[in-house]
Amino acid sequence: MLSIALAIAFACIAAALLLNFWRLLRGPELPDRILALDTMYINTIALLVLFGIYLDLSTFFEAALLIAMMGFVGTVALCKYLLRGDIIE
Amino acid sequence: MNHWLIVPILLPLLAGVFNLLLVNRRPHLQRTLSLGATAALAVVAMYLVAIADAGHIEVYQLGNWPAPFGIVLVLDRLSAMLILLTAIVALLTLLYAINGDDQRGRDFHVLFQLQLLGLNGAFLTGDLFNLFVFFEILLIASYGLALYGFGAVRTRASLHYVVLNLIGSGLFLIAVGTLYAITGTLNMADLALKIAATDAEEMALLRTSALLLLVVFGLKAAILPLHLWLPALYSNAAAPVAALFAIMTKVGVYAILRTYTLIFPAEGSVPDVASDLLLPLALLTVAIGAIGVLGSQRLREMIAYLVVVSVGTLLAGIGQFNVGGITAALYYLPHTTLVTAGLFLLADLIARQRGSTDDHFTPGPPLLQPTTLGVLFFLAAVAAAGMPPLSGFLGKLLLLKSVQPQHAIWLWSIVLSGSLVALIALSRAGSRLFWKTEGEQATTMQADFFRLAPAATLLAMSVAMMVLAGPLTRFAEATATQLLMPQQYLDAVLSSEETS
Amino acid sequence: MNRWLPHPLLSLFLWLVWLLLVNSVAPGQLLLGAVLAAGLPLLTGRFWPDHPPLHNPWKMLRYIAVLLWDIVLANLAVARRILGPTHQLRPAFIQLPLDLHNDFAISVLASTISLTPGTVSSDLSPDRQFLLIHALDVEDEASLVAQIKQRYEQPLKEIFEC
Amino acid sequence: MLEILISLFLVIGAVFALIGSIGLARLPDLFMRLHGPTKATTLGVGGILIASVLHFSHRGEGLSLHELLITVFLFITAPISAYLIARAMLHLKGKSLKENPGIKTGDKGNLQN
Amino acid sequence: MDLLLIILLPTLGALLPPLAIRFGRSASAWTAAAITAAALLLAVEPLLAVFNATPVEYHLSWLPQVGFDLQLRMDGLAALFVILILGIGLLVILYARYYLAESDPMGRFYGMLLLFMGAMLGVALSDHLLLLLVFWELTSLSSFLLISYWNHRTDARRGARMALTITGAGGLAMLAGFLLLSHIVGSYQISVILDAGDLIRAHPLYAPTLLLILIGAFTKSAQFPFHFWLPHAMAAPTPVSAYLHSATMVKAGVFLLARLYPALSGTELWFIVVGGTGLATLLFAAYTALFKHDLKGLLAYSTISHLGLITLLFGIGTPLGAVAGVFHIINHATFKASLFMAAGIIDHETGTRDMRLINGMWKYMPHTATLAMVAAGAMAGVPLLNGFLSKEMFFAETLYIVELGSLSWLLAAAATLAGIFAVAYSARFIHDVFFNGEPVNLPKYPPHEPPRYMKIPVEILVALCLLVGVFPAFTVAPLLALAAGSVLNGPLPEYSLAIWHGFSLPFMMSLVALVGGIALYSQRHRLFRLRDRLFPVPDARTLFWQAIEWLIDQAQVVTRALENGSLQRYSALLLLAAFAAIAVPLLDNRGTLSGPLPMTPLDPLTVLGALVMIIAAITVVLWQRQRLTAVIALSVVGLVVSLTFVRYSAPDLALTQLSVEVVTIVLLLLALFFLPQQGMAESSHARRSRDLLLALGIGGGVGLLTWGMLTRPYETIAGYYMENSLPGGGGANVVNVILVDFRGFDTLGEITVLAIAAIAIYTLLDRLQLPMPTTDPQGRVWSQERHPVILAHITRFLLPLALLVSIFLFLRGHNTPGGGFIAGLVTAIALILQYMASGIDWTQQRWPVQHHPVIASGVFIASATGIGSWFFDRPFLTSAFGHFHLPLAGDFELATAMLFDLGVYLTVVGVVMLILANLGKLTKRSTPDGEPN
Amino acid sequence: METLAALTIAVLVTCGVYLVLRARTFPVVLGLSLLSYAVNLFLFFTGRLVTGAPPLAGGSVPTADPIPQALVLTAIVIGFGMTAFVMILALRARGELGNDHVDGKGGNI
Ligand code: NA
Ligand code: NA
Repeated sequence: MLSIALAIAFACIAAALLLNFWRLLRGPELPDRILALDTMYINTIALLVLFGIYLDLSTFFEAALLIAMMGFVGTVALCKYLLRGDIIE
Repeated sequence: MNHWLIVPILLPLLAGVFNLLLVNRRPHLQRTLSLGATAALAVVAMYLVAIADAGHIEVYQLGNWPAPFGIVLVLDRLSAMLILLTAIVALLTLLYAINGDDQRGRDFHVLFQLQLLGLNGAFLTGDLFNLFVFFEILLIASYGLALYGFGAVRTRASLHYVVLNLIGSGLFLIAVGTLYAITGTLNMADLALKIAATDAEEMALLRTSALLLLVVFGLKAAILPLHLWLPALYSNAAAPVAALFAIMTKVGVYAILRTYTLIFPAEGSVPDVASDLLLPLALLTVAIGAIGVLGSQRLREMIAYLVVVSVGTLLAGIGQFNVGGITAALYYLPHTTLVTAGLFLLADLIARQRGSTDDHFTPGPPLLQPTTLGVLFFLAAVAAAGMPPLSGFLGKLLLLKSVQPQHAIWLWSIVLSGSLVALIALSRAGSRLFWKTEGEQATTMQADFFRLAPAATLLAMSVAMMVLAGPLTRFAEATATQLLMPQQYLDAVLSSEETS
Repeated sequence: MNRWLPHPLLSLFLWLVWLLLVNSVAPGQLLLGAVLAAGLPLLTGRFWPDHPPLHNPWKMLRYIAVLLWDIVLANLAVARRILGPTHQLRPAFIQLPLDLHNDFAISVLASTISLTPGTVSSDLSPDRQFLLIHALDVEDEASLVAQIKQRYEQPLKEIFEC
Repeated sequence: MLEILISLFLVIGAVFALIGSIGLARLPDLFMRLHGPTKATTLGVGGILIASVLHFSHRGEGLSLHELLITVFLFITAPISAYLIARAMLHLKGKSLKENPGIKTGDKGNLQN
Repeated sequence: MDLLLIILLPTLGALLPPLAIRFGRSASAWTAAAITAAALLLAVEPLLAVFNATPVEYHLSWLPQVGFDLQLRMDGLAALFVILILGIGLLVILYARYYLAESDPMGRFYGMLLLFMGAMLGVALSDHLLLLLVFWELTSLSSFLLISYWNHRTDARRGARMALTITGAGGLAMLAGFLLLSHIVGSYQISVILDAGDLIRAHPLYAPTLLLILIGAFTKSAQFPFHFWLPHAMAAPTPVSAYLHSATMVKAGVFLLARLYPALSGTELWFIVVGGTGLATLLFAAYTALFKHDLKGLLAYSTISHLGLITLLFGIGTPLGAVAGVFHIINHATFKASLFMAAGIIDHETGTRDMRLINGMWKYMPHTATLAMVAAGAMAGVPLLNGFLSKEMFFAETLYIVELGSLSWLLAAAATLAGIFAVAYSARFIHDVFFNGEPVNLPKYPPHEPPRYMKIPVEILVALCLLVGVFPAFTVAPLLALAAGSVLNGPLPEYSLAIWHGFSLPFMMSLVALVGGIALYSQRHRLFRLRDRLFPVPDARTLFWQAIEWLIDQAQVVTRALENGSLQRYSALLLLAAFAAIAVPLLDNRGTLSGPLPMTPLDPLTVLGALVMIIAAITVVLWQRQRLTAVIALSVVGLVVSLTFVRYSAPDLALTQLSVEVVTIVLLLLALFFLPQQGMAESSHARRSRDLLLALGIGGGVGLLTWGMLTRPYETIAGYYMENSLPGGGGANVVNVILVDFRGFDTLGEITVLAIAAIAIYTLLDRLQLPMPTTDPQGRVWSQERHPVILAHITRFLLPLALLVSIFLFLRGHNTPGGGFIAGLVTAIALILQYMASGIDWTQQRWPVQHHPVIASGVFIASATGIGSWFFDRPFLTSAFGHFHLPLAGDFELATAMLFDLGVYLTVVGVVMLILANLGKLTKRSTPDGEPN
Repeated sequence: METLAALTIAVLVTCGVYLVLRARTFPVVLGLSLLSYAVNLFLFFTGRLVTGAPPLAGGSVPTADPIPQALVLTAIVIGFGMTAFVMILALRARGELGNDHVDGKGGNI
């Protein structure tokens, strides 16, 4: 049961990541790419958590938490760059 | 366990840290601290040389973990000698710098001390990855120092230097990684044992890592064709920095010497890397360096190319992997380091009195102190060109004598021609700088005693090295013998116990 | 509240977060968590001098509950629109006139709007009078505005401004 | 029973995450694309995290709730990210509220061209 | 000991005259003279011993590793040279006192002269090849200084450099020859080598040895074709010429021939090379001397010619020839020194050396004229003067040469011809200067006799010429016998120093030379014209300098061509070297690349990840010119790298990579603001193809290396860490225990690198001003709102949350993924977020932390933790930990490693903040740039 | 899987090297970053590919080799310091030389 659910979930997240990456490559505008990157980060969290369940290991929690934080900071920086050029002022 | 072994690392580290706390405040305190630490370093270094010269190899197990699991510091004659040399160059350079050069930018003393930290660590460590770490320390500090004072030319040269070394660091890691992937260890002594025991299947990967290390160390040492970064960098650095950098190429030379006597010895299982390549490359380096010396248009550029020549000369000695060759190199090494450092300081003193002509070989204002500076320049030129009777000649003589007959014709002709070229170039330089003058004196500021003395002392070391040639070559020979019989090193590192 | 515990709710929140992080309710962690929960606001308190006092914590909890429910709804709604034919969507920009005056409250409102059905906050006018909202599929703008104001802005006003 | 619950949360979460990404890929305009990730993905990841909570809590080492933190964090940050990206796009299109107060309620929400 | 002192006295005494000049010129001269006299006095005892047929020796060990000792020996030849060097030296010192002008720095002159004197004595007294070489080169160096004494003059500087170049080069060749010689004999000791002549001559290396040593000798003694430096050395003050270029330095070459005569002579090669060179020099220089209008030029070529004669005498290889050679060394030294001094007097008094201007000096300075004429007579070989005796011995020798077979008469003819030229130029020296009408346009007029004391040296030397010429047996004979004896290293041949041998063939030759020479001189005007028309001799000086300049130019061309200042070139070379290092071992057939391990199966997710990474990496390349897009693609690569770490069991790495990644992106964006946003395609197609090829080569190489590595098993020391991590290091997270304990020293180094990087960056930003774009690349003015309100408020709320996470990671790191480094990054990022959301000023008002002290204290805490173990007599960085129990709180662990990690934490926070905050502040002082970048 | 790992590293190195050889500072920095990723991965892979066994002590199953992980961590940190330095050095070079060419030549673009 769980393994089937995991397989489906892995497949969905993998597909989601691929779509994100496609959008990142495709653009057309920079905000599209930033959005795609941001979404990739979030989907990566899902992937990590799935992987943890799959391996029955809880050691991926910190990584997942950090991805959430870092994805946000990265997005803020990129958007600020588009808006102001100068991201720390 | 002798705690003094780690002092050459801790002293500059703490001096750097406390100087960092004093940043932008109290230059005098900074100077005192820096100078005191360096002087103490010199004293400690002398003590370490004395220990090493007794013939044992001292091992210091950091964290009290035995080798090969923990990182060890290893003091043998070679490391002791280089630490002392570093301390001497540093002390004199610092004495020069505190006359004002240290206030032309931020954080000179911090960078200076941390540069020493990196150098001493590289000389002492017995662990290959830790060597990488210390390489990075000395590199990043050298980046800061190379840029010290800025200016377009200096910045460009530094950019080149930095990018090349970043690539070099990557290659270093690939080499270390490959070695670890095969042997599962990082301690240099343990690596030596494991490599000696690997079967022929691993030869391809082992040779790759051996060659990559040669490339990496060759870049630091400035072997042809990896020397191209050096002339621009050295000739445009601030005087005390250029003088300190005299020791920098020697780190590469040291690493080559250590690696290819200990980890990949010439008679070992991965034999034909350094022993085949080093000598021809070294001779080509001498040749190209000599051409550069001849073609130089500025004194500092010429000195920089003299550094290239000296690197080639050193490696020509080392590349023979016999006692004679390494002895020659080890006698020549302090000579060339001290003289180069002295020359860079002297070039600065000369340039200061030539106004806008700087150190270019074009007619310029007459010097304010032609005699004092002239005597020093003459001394330096004789030493640098390897003319008798100073230490440069003795070093080359040892080298010429050490060579095996089949290589003699090349080594002799290139090394001797190199001397001739240096003689031609340096006499031209002296003639142009001191005698072919034009117009009025550019300055009324005499070089004061506190700037002259360090430069003069560095150059006078060549005289001292001539007088003391007997004991010095005895030490060099003992060092060479120790290096070529690494069993003592292996025993010392791998049999030492934890202090419970 | 007082000098030593200036932001009790925040402290409580941090304490809970700590326990979540360490995944434990051992006495040592409870104590350590309490120390940190009290200490960190002291350290960072200067970062919100204009932080509005929470007037009604219980309303806040209710607001969160409503929000969570709306999020689930929002997702279903958005999922339907994403998977359906895209040309039938009626996207629109809507200017939401603001009655809130506190910046933090406005921020919370903007976040709420983004998390809830079919709307994303896109811009705030410099004078804080209008919030620009992008809606994925709008039938009636006025009712959307009214719904937002009633369902979210009003409670926030009560929580933060009274 | 718990396994079914875990599996359910897993699949629902993953599907929502996928839907969000489909929206990102499929919708014709950045502002529309924003809706997918901010909501669907966030919730989707939330679902998977709940599955994880359940999974690790039931393995006998006590309650494991720390995945909830990630969810909380995402709920706080996702709207801000969306807001900033939208603002950046508005800026690129020259339609920011400040610079062009001309955007009126009811503008066609498609600024792609 | 005396011998060493004889050398050291003038060498070290060289310092005194420059000091004594403070007390006046005479004091300086007296000092120099006193030192020389003292050396001479010291030499008396050994000289007496030598005359009693006991050579004096001295030995001091110096450099035993190469057998380089201070080995000195005075035998007959050395004794002769010591007498010449010190005796003539004393005369030159006296002469120079009056010769040098008031404006000339006399102290320096005497100093350098004494230095030279010491070196020359060393050459004479060395009984060790290397020592001889040392002094040999020292004579070159000191003569460089003496020739360039009037360094404001171009000819002096150039003449000095030319002399140094030629003689220095010769010395280096000689060094090689000496090393070969010592290799053959197995000793450097000259007295040993002299006894090994047969061994040497039979050795296969004899020819190169001989030739290399001869190059040294010939350059020094100005033998053809190395002769040309000597005339240009005439730019030196005349006392220098009198000393170096007649009596001493140029004699070093022939001294060497004499010194090594027993070891090297007696072969056909010796005869041909030494004899041939000597003959060529003799003739060519004698001929040339005649045409020199410069008084000193004439003397210089005459010197060259006489040196050729001496060389020829040694080259002939007979014992008598050697005796004659030694004899001529003595005679030439005396008459040539006096002639130079006389020329100097004339120059001094008339202000010129041009014989076309100087005429009729007899009238103005009869005393000097008499002296000069006697000396010139000796030079010409006039009977009753010393030159005649040795020249006649020479003529006699040329008659008995049999080596050339039926052409042997040619040598005698050539000798006579040279004699004719010698007489002719001597006649010119006498007639053209002292008679020949009235002087023309002299710079100084009227000339008169020089000061009294200036003539004394000349008088003494001329007296010697006469005495030797008239009473050879009572004057020079013992010295000659002694010196010749040691040259031959065996019994002396029969010879007679009588003035009159009857109307022998040699006398006839002398006669022919005298008559022919005078006849030739009388036809000189025709001869000059003829020469100008027929043999416009190429000017060796011009050729030399052209050659030097050409060399320097070529060197510049080569250097610039290599070191062209192009980083792309340097990087390509480095990468090419790396490629070779990887490819060569993989391609040749030793060992195998692929290991025996089976492959692990592929899983779809990993393949997907790899694909994403590969495409993203390629995208970075393809989009390198849309720089922001490239940054986004780069961060995808970074993300997948982090995932790879997770995938293969490295959570700590993933955490680190993620945090570093975002800091890097922030940093790149901060920097990108000041850089062009778009690049241009500017490399040529060929360049791009080359780079791609290189890139593919290295990429492929590293890929193969990876593959080889992954497919083979290995044994590692990791097991020790796994076992000792908990009991020895007190932590379960082995990676963290390695970082803070097993290999904590690496970590200390690593944070030091970070600290230095931050400091260096801080330095880099010092007073940096950059043009700041006021619009984005499409020309849009930046958004007006610096800090979006919503962002600012929400992120402020996130700060304590992030700090909590950071503390969590820090405290837990020893047992689960985390640690001080990651915690530090999280803290820093939390603060950076505030910087981005609310601004630097705003944040720093609320978090007023100086970054430098934070970094310093971080590194300090880490090091101090390490030092702490000293107090327990443990090595640096030895860790300690313990489990403690507190009521209420329960069990907890305290470890020194945690303190170390705190140092790491503080350093990281300080470093990241210092870098990013200061980089952010850059915009505050940069100038807005009107034009878009 | 080994082949895939090798391929990935090969591509990263290729892209990195190509970029390092460009004439403007920013691509060079990008290239150095890519190279640094590749090198870190390489170093990481010296511990071979181990799934699901982070090196935590106390377990009974064999875990991944912790040494390469510790080395990579150090390498990442040092790499960050170096990247930061070279990036800002590129800014300084632009300030001193007037453009972003690695040799300081060419126009101000
Ligand atoms: Na005349
Ligand atoms: Na800024």
